[in-house]
Amino acid sequence: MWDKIKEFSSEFFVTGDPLILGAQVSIALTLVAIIFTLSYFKKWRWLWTEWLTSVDHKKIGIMYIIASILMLFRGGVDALLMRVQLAAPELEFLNAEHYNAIFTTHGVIMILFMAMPLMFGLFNIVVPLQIGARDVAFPFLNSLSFWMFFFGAMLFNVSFVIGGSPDAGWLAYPPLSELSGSPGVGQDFYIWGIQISGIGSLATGINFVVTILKMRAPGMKLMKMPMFSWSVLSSCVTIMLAFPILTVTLFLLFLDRYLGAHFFTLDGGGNPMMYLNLIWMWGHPEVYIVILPAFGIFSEIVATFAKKKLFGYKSMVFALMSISFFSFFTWAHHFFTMGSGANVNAFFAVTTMIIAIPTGVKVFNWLFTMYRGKLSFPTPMLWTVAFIPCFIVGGMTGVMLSVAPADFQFHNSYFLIAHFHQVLIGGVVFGYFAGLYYWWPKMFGFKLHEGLGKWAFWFWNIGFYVCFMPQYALGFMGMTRRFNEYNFDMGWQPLNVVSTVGAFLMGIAFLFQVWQIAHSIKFLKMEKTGDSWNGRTLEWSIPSPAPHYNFARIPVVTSQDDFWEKKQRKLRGEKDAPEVIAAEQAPLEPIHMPKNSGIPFIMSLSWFVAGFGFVWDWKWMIFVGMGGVIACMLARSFTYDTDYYIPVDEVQRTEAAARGAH
Amino acid sequence: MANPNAHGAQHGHDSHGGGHSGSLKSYVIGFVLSIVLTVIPLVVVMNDMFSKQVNTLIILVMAILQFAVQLLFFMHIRDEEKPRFNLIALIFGLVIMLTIVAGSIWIMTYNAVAT
Amino acid sequence: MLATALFLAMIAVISGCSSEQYIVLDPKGPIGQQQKDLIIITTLLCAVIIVPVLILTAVIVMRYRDRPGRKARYTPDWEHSTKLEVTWWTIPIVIIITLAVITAIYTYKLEPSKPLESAKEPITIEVTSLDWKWLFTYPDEDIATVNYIKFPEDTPVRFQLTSDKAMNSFWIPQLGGQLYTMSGMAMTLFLQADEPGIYYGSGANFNGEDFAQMTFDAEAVSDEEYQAWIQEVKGDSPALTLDGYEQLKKPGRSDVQLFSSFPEGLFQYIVTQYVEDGSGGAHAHHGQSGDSGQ
Amino acid sequence: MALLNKFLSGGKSQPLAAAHGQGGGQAAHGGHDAHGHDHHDQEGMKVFGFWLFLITDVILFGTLFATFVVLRLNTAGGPTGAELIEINGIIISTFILLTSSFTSGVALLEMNRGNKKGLITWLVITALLGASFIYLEVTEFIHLVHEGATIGTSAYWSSFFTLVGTHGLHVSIGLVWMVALIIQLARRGITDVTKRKVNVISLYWHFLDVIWIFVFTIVYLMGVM
Ligand code: HEA
Ligand code: HEA
Ligand SMILES: [Cu+2]
Repeated sequence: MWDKIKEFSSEFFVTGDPLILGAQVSIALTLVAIIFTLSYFKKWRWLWTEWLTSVDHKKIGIMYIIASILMLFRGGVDALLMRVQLAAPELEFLNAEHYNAIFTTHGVIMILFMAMPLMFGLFNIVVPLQIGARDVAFPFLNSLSFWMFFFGAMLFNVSFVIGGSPDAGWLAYPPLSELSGSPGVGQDFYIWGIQISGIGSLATGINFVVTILKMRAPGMKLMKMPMFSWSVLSSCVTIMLAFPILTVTLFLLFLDRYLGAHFFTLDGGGNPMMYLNLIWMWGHPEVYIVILPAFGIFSEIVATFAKKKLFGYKSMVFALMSISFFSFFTWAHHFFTMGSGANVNAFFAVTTMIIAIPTGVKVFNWLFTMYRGKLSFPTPMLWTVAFIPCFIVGGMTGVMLSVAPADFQFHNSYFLIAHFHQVLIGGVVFGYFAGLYYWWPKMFGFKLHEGLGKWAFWFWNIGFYVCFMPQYALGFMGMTRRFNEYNFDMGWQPLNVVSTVGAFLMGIAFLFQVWQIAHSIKFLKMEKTGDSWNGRTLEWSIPSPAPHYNFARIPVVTSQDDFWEKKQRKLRGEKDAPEVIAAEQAPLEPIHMPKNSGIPFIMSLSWFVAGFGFVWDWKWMIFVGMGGVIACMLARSFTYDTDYYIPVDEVQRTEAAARGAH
Repeated sequence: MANPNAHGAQHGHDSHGGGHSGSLKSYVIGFVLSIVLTVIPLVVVMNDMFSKQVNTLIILVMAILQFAVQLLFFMHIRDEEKPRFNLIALIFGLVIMLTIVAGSIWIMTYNAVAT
Repeated sequence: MLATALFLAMIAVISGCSSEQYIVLDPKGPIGQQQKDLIIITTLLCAVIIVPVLILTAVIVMRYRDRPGRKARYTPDWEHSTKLEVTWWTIPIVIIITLAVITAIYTYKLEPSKPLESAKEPITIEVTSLDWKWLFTYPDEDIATVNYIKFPEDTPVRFQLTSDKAMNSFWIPQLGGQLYTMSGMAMTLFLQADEPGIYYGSGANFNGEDFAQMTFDAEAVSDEEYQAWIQEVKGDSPALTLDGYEQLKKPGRSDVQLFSSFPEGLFQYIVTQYVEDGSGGAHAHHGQSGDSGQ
Repeated sequence: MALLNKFLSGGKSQPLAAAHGQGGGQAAHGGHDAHGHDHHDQEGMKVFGFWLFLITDVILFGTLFATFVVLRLNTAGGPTGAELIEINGIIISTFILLTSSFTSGVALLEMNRGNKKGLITWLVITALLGASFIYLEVTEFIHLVHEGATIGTSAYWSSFFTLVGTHGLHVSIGLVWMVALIIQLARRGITDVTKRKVNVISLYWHFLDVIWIFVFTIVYLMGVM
């Protein structure tokens, strides 16, 4: 009996490694600490009723953001570990097995569990406020999406201490990721972690498309909608059409591993190349899914801090939409070297390059928004201005990669690594940081400390260039990605050391940001106004943080940058349009709101249980988990009592309190 | 919800996605058409009427027509109000779906495994 | 700005190129040479627009800062100019069209399975990526090597690529770009070395634990030396048997090994091993790359 | 109360609503009068959301079709579809599903006439037809397995079972859902909410019929050709 337990636990827990032991201990300690704190302050109930069951888009947004910052930390630590190993491979800091696991989890976590939730967090916080709605179209589904993401991410992360991490690369090419290549459970954690959170992402995509198309405030025609909302629309349309492909692809890989199917296996007529083909049909749109909202954020910020209308609104919209459209026609550029022949390569090379055109137009429009503007540079604007040079150089190297015959030399080299970090960090991370700094006061009612923010900014920027510029050179030196060690004759070491220094500068930058948040909370200075930056769009017209119901009265919109125009009219002493005044002066009414629900949490937890069962092939656990899922669905279907009304006097009280601070 | 039905009556146009409208006639026409469009390819294939290519072409065309019948007579895609988000979304989805299928076939012809 | 400076510095470092370490930019064969040309052309083409944009960014940011005593104009409602917008739709379009044409031409020209023009007959080397080593078989000479190849300079080499296990990618940067090695498929890649030398070769596509050990030397020598080497290998090395191959196939790293012979049709066997009815029509399915490999 | 309010304010904002009908739900109703009818809009929005879900399902099936078509020749020396498939049963299933698509439409007509009993009756008929479709499919699968074709036999059979099975799974989910809906209809009658639910499920049902037509054409007809 005892032996059996021992044998089981040695397979179940990852053992025998100080690194992982340390992690296990710290995870256990953190858990104990959290449980203790919550119990000590009697906060369990509060946590459940105020947060875990909340369907309020603002709270869900905040939870997304917290989770994503934790994931940024985890992915960042992975990155630093890799960089240490690459600076001094002779030290054997990480063995091959660890190194492989770490770049795999780094890639997955950064893109799927850091960038995506950070993006969803911003969607949630901003979109309803920006279009003048009280919530998203389907608040219950929204909460479900969050918890699916959260439990999916947890399932993925748990593999670090239980069972072993996946180590077949962030897109897990078969046959390496098949049972024949990865017999451990790590790959199953990968499949189920991503699958579960992917379903959540898909639901979010649908939710926001409906929200944006159907819930805009009266008068806000599509062509009057703020650019961020446009970018969310284009990103969500892309999610809707791309994520099902991911779902199927992972499902097929799962069938291969679990039921012995032969989609991508070596034998039985399976074709691993079909997986490459499918995964990139999702993977390429995915990178645009994460960059498009960043484009939207930049558009908002540039206009705000140039105090000038966004230049070329129509072009911007058209560019966004055409990028999401074309993103579906370029996937093969990730495997030009597969030997699909000149026709295929030429076609996909050209479609890829085409994307440079609308992207370029966006860049020019931002520049000309600043041109003849009156620029000020608080932190959100700093990130925006730093983004432009970084991103266009990264975009340019992307175009170089898209030249198919040249890509035969670039493919899988550090040139590629440098390209995508430049667009991902310079574009996505900088963009989301900009958004976070910009909308932070809207979320919490206070601004982040500017001085510390500037330190973080400079460390990130300088660190970025120091880290990734040498990697282009390493690419030309023939260094391939995913090497845990290399031959010293190649002369790669000096540049690798430089690169590692850069990575640590970014690590320091991150610490500055943590400090910045802590400092700003400690010396809390609540803002008196809801309009922190002299903003242009509707979200700035209500108090910060926004009341539960967002808008006491749904506003009527008459122009682009409606709030800005209104302020201008006031300055000029002009009157608003009659319908605007009518809407503002209409008597308050009870506000119809969705009720909180525990079902999303429980249902996602059930998915987690089922996923865990699938990973270990424990039938009873699969049964329990799936049973839970079905029970939750039926329970929801039979629930008719899903909403309530906030009475007028409560709205009045809340408004008075919020406005009273003026 | 004070009086849902009153509202329902007042705004008869809420059938954005779907099958509110339509008459028995349109359903019957649709049904008959769909039967016919299923029988034709069956006859063609079972009797090996034409060459393989022609057969394939015929049955694919029939399938597409069948799809159109379902859309028009059963799902009432015509009845949607402007702006026709449903239709736009459908078209966009179909374009991407076709890209997936055709693109895969095209790319993978050069990378078939030895069978 | 910072980015511009660093970017230019990067270009300077790379184009300085005195250092031989930038092996991609120091090609020793016709394919690598053309790819290098292409890289330079496309970089310049992109730079033609990117560099001005970088400068423009710096200028605009400097000039329109909100600072006391600033003279620049401020037009808060200026949001559209057809002339300007047409300009910046047009310029990228023109550049991309140029780039597309160049790319298409080179794509057909550098199609990996296209034989190289040469007075000399190509030699064939069959390449199999294993976990975690390269097996090279010379069908014409009936010798085999592991993690090392030698071939005559100035002669086209037809590499036939496959994999027995996870895929990899066969890359000798100084001779030319890479191509995947995939199980169940035989891909063709033509390369040639213009001068003698030892060239770094690697597996460029991750295939598991000891992936980093899959580097090898590719040595180009004169015809005579090549012939002498073949004789030497035939003379002093053991033979690779089917059993020996099964051993070699087992996961693990390997030093350089030489074999005086190998089981006939080993490569075909590897490619078609999963075909149940055994008729082995493997190549027939591979379109252009496979056909030229017959 | 709410209704009265609606009339009062509705008058004022009428021209506005007309001017930007594309603002969707709220806009079309003169905005700030949220009471009572954002609930109502909610139902329309849900139908739209469901439609978008169907589009994602189109992509999902498209991917499965792509996989099937690419791998259809990879039988690895094992049995082919043409050898084992018995087309007669499939033809019967096809007509059953076509009919059920029609009956679900009739159910909708009954609902619009406010006939709860008719609605439930036709839904039950639809569900029975769906159940017999599933029954036939399961029998077919059992037959195939007996003949030695399982999901692990070859790439061809892997993609066959996955594609056909995924459709079957969709139909089965639809059945469970339909039963749940019938219970709700029996208990609550035809309300805005149940109405929307019936609308949605009938959309779903027609959609599955469309998918089946393509399964039938591409997997079966082209398979036996
Ligand atoms: C946010 C993420 C993001 C973004 C926005 C991009 C944008 C682009 N990417 Fe990148 N890419 C990745 C993330 C991203 N990429 C990732 C993660 C990988 C690798 C995955 C892996 O293998 O693990 C990758 C890999 C990758 C490859 C595969 C290389 C290989 O594997 O060998 C290619 C090849 O074509 C490519 C091309 C491009 C192009 C052409 C763009 C274009 O969209 C860029 C367009 C922008 C500009 C060009 C700049 C602004 C334009 C102007 C100022 C106008 C004028 C410019 C010109 C006319 C040139 N990318
Ligand atoms: C949004 C996506 C994203 C982001 C933000 C990053 C961020 C970083 N990435 Fe990553 N990366 C990917 C996506 C991303 N990466 C992907 C998809 C891959 C491919 C994976 C694969 O091949 O499968 C990859 C691969 C990859 C590699 C290649 C590995 C290989 O092929 O062998 C390297 C190597 O340098 C690297 C480095 C970094 C660094 C240094 C950062 C830095 O920006 C990180 C910044 C650091 C922090 C934020 C640290 C915070 C932590 C602390 C402050 C802790 C303090 C502790 C100490 C100081 C000890 N990444
Ligand atoms: Cu891409």
